[in-house]
Amino acid sequence: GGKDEEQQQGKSSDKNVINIGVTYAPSNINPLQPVGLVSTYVSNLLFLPLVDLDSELTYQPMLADSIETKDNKTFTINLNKEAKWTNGKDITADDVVFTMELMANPTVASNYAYMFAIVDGLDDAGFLPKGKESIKGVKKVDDKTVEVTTKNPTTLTIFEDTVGRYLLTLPKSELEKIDVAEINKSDFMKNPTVTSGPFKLSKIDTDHYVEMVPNKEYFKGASKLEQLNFKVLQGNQIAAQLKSGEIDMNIPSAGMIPVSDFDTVKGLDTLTTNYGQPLATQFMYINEEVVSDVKTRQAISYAMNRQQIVDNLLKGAGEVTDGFFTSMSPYLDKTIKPVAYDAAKAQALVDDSKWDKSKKLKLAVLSGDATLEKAANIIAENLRAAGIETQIQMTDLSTLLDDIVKKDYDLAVLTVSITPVNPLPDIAYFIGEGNPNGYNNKRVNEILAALSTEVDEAKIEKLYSELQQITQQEVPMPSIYATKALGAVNKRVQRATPSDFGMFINVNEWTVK
Amino acid sequence: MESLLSVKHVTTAFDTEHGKVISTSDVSFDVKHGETLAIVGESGSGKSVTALSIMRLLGKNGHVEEGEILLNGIDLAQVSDHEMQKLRGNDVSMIFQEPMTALNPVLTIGYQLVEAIRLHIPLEKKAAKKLAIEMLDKVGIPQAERVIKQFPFALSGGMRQRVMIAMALVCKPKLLIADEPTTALDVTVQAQIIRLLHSLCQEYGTAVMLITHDLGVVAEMADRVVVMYAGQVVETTDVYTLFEQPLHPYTVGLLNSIPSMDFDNKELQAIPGSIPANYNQLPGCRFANRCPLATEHCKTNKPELTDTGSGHLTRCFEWRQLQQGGNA
Amino acid sequence: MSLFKRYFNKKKYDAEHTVTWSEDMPSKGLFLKRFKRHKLAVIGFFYLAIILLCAIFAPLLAPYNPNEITDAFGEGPSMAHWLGTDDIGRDILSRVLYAARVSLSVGVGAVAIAAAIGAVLGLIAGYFGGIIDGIIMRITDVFMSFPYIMFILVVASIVGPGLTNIIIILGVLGWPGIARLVRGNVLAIKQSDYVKAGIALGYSTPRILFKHILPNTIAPILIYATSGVAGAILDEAALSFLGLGVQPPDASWGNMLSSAQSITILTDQPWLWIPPGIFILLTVLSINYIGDALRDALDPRNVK
Amino acid sequence: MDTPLLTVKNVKTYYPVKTGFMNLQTSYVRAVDDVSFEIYEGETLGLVGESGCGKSTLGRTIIGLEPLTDGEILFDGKPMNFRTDRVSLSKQIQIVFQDPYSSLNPRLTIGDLLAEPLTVHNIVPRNEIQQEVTRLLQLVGLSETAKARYPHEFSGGQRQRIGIARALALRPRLIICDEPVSALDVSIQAQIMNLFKQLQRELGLTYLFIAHGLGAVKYISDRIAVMYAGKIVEMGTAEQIFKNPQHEYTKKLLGAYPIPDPTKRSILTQQ
Amino acid sequence: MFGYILRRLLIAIPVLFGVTVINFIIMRMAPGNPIDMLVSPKLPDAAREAKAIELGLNDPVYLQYWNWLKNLVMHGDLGYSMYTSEPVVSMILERMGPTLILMGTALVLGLLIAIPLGILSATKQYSKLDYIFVTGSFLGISIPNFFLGLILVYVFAVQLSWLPSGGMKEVGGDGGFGTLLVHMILPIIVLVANVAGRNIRYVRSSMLEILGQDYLRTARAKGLKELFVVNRHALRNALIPIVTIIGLEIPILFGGAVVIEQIFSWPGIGQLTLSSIMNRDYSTLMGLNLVAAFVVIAANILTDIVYAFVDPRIRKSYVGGAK
Ligand SMILES: Nc1ncnc2c1ncn2[C@@H]1O[C@H](COP(=O)(O)OP(=O)(O)OP(=O)(O)O)[C@@H](O)[C@H]1O
Ligand SMILES: Nc1ncnc2c1ncn2[C@@H]1O[C@H](COP(=O)(O)OP(=O)(O)OP(=O)(O)O)[C@@H](O)[C@H]1O
Ligand SMILES: [Mg+2]
Ligand SMILES: [Mg+2]
Repeated sequence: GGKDEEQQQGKSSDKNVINIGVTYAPSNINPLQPVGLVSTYVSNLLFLPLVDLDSELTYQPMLADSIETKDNKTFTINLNKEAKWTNGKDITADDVVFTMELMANPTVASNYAYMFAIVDGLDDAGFLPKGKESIKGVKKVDDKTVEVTTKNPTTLTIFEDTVGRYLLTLPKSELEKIDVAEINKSDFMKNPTVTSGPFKLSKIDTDHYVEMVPNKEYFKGASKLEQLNFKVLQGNQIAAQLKSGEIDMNIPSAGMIPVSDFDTVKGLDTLTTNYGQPLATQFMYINEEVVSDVKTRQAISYAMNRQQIVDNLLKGAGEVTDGFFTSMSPYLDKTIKPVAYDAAKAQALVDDSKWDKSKKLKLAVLSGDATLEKAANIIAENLRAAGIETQIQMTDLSTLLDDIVKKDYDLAVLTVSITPVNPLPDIAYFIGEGNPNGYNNKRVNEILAALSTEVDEAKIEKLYSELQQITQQEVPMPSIYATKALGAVNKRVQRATPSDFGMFINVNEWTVK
Repeated sequence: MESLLSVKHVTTAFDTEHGKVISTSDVSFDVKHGETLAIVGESGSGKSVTALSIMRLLGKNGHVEEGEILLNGIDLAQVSDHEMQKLRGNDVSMIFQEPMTALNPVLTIGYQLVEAIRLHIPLEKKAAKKLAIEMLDKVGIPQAERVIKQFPFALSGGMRQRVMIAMALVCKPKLLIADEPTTALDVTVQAQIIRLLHSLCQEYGTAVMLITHDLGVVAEMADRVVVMYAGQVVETTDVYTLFEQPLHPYTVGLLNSIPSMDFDNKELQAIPGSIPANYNQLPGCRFANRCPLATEHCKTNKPELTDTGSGHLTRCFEWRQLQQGGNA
Repeated sequence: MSLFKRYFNKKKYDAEHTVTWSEDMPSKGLFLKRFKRHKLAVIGFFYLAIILLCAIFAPLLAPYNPNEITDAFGEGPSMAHWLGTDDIGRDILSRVLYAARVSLSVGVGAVAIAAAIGAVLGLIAGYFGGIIDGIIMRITDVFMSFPYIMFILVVASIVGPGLTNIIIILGVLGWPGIARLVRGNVLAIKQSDYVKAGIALGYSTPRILFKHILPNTIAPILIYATSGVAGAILDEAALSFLGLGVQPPDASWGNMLSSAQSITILTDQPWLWIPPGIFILLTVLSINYIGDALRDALDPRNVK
Repeated sequence: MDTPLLTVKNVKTYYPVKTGFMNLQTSYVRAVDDVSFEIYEGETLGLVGESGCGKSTLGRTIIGLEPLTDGEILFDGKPMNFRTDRVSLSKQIQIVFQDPYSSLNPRLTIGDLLAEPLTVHNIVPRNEIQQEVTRLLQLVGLSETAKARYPHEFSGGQRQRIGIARALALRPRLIICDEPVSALDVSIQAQIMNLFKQLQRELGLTYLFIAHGLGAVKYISDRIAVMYAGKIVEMGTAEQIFKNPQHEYTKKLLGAYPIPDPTKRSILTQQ
Repeated sequence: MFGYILRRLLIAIPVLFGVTVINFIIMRMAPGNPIDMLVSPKLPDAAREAKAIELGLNDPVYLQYWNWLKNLVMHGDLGYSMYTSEPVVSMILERMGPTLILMGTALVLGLLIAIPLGILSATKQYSKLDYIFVTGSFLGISIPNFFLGLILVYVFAVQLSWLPSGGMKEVGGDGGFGTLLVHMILPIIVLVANVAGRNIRYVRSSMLEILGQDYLRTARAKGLKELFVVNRHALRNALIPIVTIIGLEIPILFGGAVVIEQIFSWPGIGQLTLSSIMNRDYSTLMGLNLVAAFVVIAANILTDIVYAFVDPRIRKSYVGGAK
């Protein structure tokens, strides 16, 4: 019959349903430890964070109406007065405190616990010390207010970017029944029955799809959709399915359209497209034990024809970078231009550095991203021209991370997305003490230490600027380019804009024509 | 008496990777109603090919090139496939040398027998089965009811050959072609099978064309004998004459090759050499290379099958020498 | 009858005769003749010979260095680049020629390793039987029980992907089939009288194994190997599809083809996938035809 | 006639067959069951019996191709041990098989085939091997031109000759002939049997001649043993066996033999 | 027969044990570990340690295997996925269905095509038809799966929009037989091209062998029509070796599942295998491997049993116990 036919087309076009294409599998929906991008999006739809970052990189209230601080040490979280669980009960400060304690419990071993390490009473990994039941720095003020104290002075932005964004409040009444050791394996974490977000889980197959239905009781207004679905695809299928209508939209960097399909997608008149911001950045780890001479590292930076990659390979959908910040970061010092391609200078630097030209470096490259692989080919050719021989080795993420952690690599190229508003933890990991590049610079360590307690934005900017100067000179871990992911949405979908940040803040308002 | 089967100047050829190969040429002989005709000859001399030509079972690459095969006046070389299928098993049937492989290993004895019956006799399954059991009884298979449900592997070679005989004779054909039916069997079993064939054919009035290279079996069963060598009939006569007064040197050699049952302890008189592989291209007599009587003439001229009188045919220029020698 | 006996007595036994008459048996060239009957196999043979030459002389034939990045990015066929260039400006023709080396060596190398391991283990298992056979066959069970691709994936991640490793992995994983085949053959050949005769003649076991049994299983191994070569080329292609094949910048037909996984390339840049696609197809097709012809030409039942 | 060349004493060869639930029980096929006889130098012992009665198994046991289950086999009065003395024993005792098509390795030329035992056992100096091969070929009535050819280029009779030449290469004293003529044409059978006889005369060989054709055995043997169901039921000179058979089975065997004379139709008249 | 099956199953136990041990060793030799895939590398060691304890990865390796084995033998439990925390058994069971549906259909359809075509090809050896079928079968095995898949998706899903390009059901839809069927078409075409391609050759050569057998001559000598000779007498015998091929085909299909499921986003075992490898999900991999080995062994045993049923000669030797 007619219904069958519709289904045969595999299109949702006539139904009140939105399908979103993603290229990563939602491994789980456990809000205590979502793994990967899509898991995070889904668990955020089920359990609201306190605040969320929008596409303009400002924080919008979600479960909290506001977060305030006067001294940059004590933060007051005011919960939304209307906020309710799907079972009708109020979401209270007790739930927030309970969730904080769960996150801090080493038995739960949350992979986001470290985000809470700033809170007073938790150790560096964000765990409660042995024997402690409650967190010193967390206090319930009243039913809708919680007060959190940090160990060190902290900017509001950083507080919001950690506790604000990563605390997905869970219903105490449901979870306190469950043994903490079993909580990750519990049924609730697979099929949460009491949630707070705009959508409820209807069905999930962690490798293939997530089906969600609106939470009719959502306190910010229920969605009028029938369903909101995430569909896991291969990158090369996104364009095809956007075209066929099997999916309505993508999440730019979690549903990556291959660059080769950009023109096709942009050419489809059923779609509205927009470029995301340059977020995903390709970094080159350099093992300083292998490439110890700073001149050689500089040569590497000069040798790479970043502009050619951006122009020809990315077809302009990206930008040239050489440090930790892209143009979307508030801390980018625009006066420091990325190093320009200069083959002659690279060669000269190599000669000057007495680099052993017979040596062949292993260039480990994250596999699975065709564009990165091609870029790596260009880079390898660039380096060869400069006198540095490399052998590309496509490596899967797990192996690559292992090699990096064990410093068992020469050069490694890998994609990293640094949170634009709070780049410190990443930078500290990359070039701070004990970093996997083996880089050591006293001044850098001082800057990082200063940044960790600094709350004056102007000073922070200055410190970051100095850091940029140093890293451009010393090239401890250059970046190469940042991509602008392409977002596409079917014209039948109203009020939804693909974006890496804040795309779902207004999800309850999305409708279809 | 009118001949039941009359094979006239039959030449059979195969298409092979070496091109067309003439396998038998100018084969002629008759089988009369109810008689047993034996065909003997060296391996590869064309005995089986002759039999298969009659049955039209030469396979895809073989065909009768020339000549007529008249069965009751119908030329088997000309009838349609459909016609031939009706004749097979009904008017003329055949049993083969290897009882081990001639029965389909995955079908029961009963199935194979009933199939043979119902192809030619309009019988219900039950009745056909009954007939099958009767027939098995007749060929001396004990516990026929049980055997009918068994698969061929469960039977010994002798038993299988009995099944083959039962299958071949169940429709009372006028002619039975038996291609070395006992070669693979023990002598004791062979004796049983010979007896069985003989008595059944007597009973049904079936003529037998018996292919063998055991002259003992020939002496035992045959009324008349056709001797083949290198794709040709070289001698035809009744069985007594053949053993007493052979008129082809090959036949003589063959007879001399059998160890006698007397205790004279004489050397065997073997025919030297073997059948030439390229016998078709030989300009002269095909036996010339092994023949003690061969002259230059023999090597360059082809002998014809000639009647030496009273229907004793031989394909030899020098047959008179043998006749004289024998008489001397 | 005594007279006839005299005739034969007089003739001295002539040994020469026996041989002379069978001399005309056309046995030499029979193999070729049979093989030639398969016209497509002959065509396949010539095609393969040409591809092989191309692979060997790739450095002479290729107009560009296969990894050289020219200024033409993703451009279609032109006078400068007969088969166009890929996304990062490398000459497709040159890459396809060099890829022939990789793909053919994967095919041949993997099969050679598999055949060597499989033949030796199969020989041993089949000849000695008993517990040794049991153990070897259980090991093949174990190897066959690994889902092929999964094993490759894991091993590749241990030793790292790369041409040599691909060859080794595919070879090491490909042997159980050959081992079983050889074992089956050995079981049959072991019963044959010429092996028994060898034992009775006091030949050593290795001599019997390698001089008498092994050569007689070559035909099936060869036939199996041809399909194995084709299979290995396809497996490498599948591994490239999963990102575990030959490492860039080296080209293989498989990774050239698998980089065409986008509808844009499929429609707008056919020069990126048609050449490797056609080469894979024709090569595998040729090898299969040759295998089939070999099967026919080497069939022992044909050789009497 | 002092010590027999070969003494077979109470020889048993059983094949184990696994049966029963889970194949845990083992029963035995008693292929050769308590057989004893002697063969003297220069003599031919014929062995007849119906198919499957154990003739080949007995022959193969004697030459060590099947393990001896029980009993003793003495060669020249000394017990044979094939495990340890295979090499020296192979120079004493050899075998010729029934099937001329499967008894020659199809991948070796006749020259290689015959040279191999010579080189392996150092029968003649290296430079004389080719001569020796020629000599062997001539011995069995083949010409030197056979050397370069492969077995499939020969007819059955010729192959059987090559098989005999190979058995002779090591200059053995005893040859076990396992139905060497059964697969051949009548006219070729006679050639081969004559060859056997001639070789025995010239080389003083001893044969254990297995056959199921009574004619052949009678023609070639000095003494005949009749085997039935793994046991030797009767043994005697050819004349004794044929003229005065004692055992039921021997009588049956003789009665079933078709005599090539149409005037004496014994089988059909017997009934 | 029963005893025989039991014996085969008992022999399978050490094989399965060997498979799991080797798999366990190889898995642990692979670089990387599940923790890296779960938590950010910038995490302090304490956090990693907590994760290791949670996953049971801090025990000595042999103990980890022992625990796994104990759990399996005592409770028939395969543990929890290290990546998704779901029970491995339920993950595998959930994906087994789709894989079996796809593979089973492909196998059946492939054989339904291969058997008649192979027979026709054999009976008409060296005819035009024969050449066409043989070439077709070579094409079937010569086209890489992923490439054929890509082209089919392009033509039927993208250009013509007749068929969905992947998945087993429409997301959000509740499945249903019609939907399943529609989604199966493309992957099935790819698989069938392969299965049929491989098997046309097998059937053809096995049929050719049978066509030369004596008993067919017997059947013809009875006066049986050629059609019946081929279909009743030859086919039955030709099917016997084909049974073996089915046994070989199952592991091939199972192994090939990775690629085909990847291309068509089919929610089966293959995709799970791939993602488990990428995520170093040790517990799931162990489970998958055990299942795969079991499938292979079961296919072998099943083949032998079916073999015995179609071939009375072998049936007897099992029943009699002698083998
Ligand atoms: N299908 C065939 N294709 C080609 N040649 C064939 C075929 N069948 C038989 N021949 C040839 O025809 C000749 C006669 O063969 P045939 O089988 O009739 O011999 P035969 O007298 O029955 O021998 P045997 O006693 O060995 O059964 C032989 O040279 C044989 O090679
Ligand atoms: N390897 C074996 N395993 C089990 N049984 C065997 C084996 N070899 C032979 N037999 C059995 O031993 C018995 C004797 O076999 P053998 O081959 O010695 O008989 P034969 O007298 O030579 O028969 P033929 O005349 O058919 O050659 C037969 O019942 C046979 O089935
Ligand atoms: Mg014949
Ligand atoms: Mg025997």
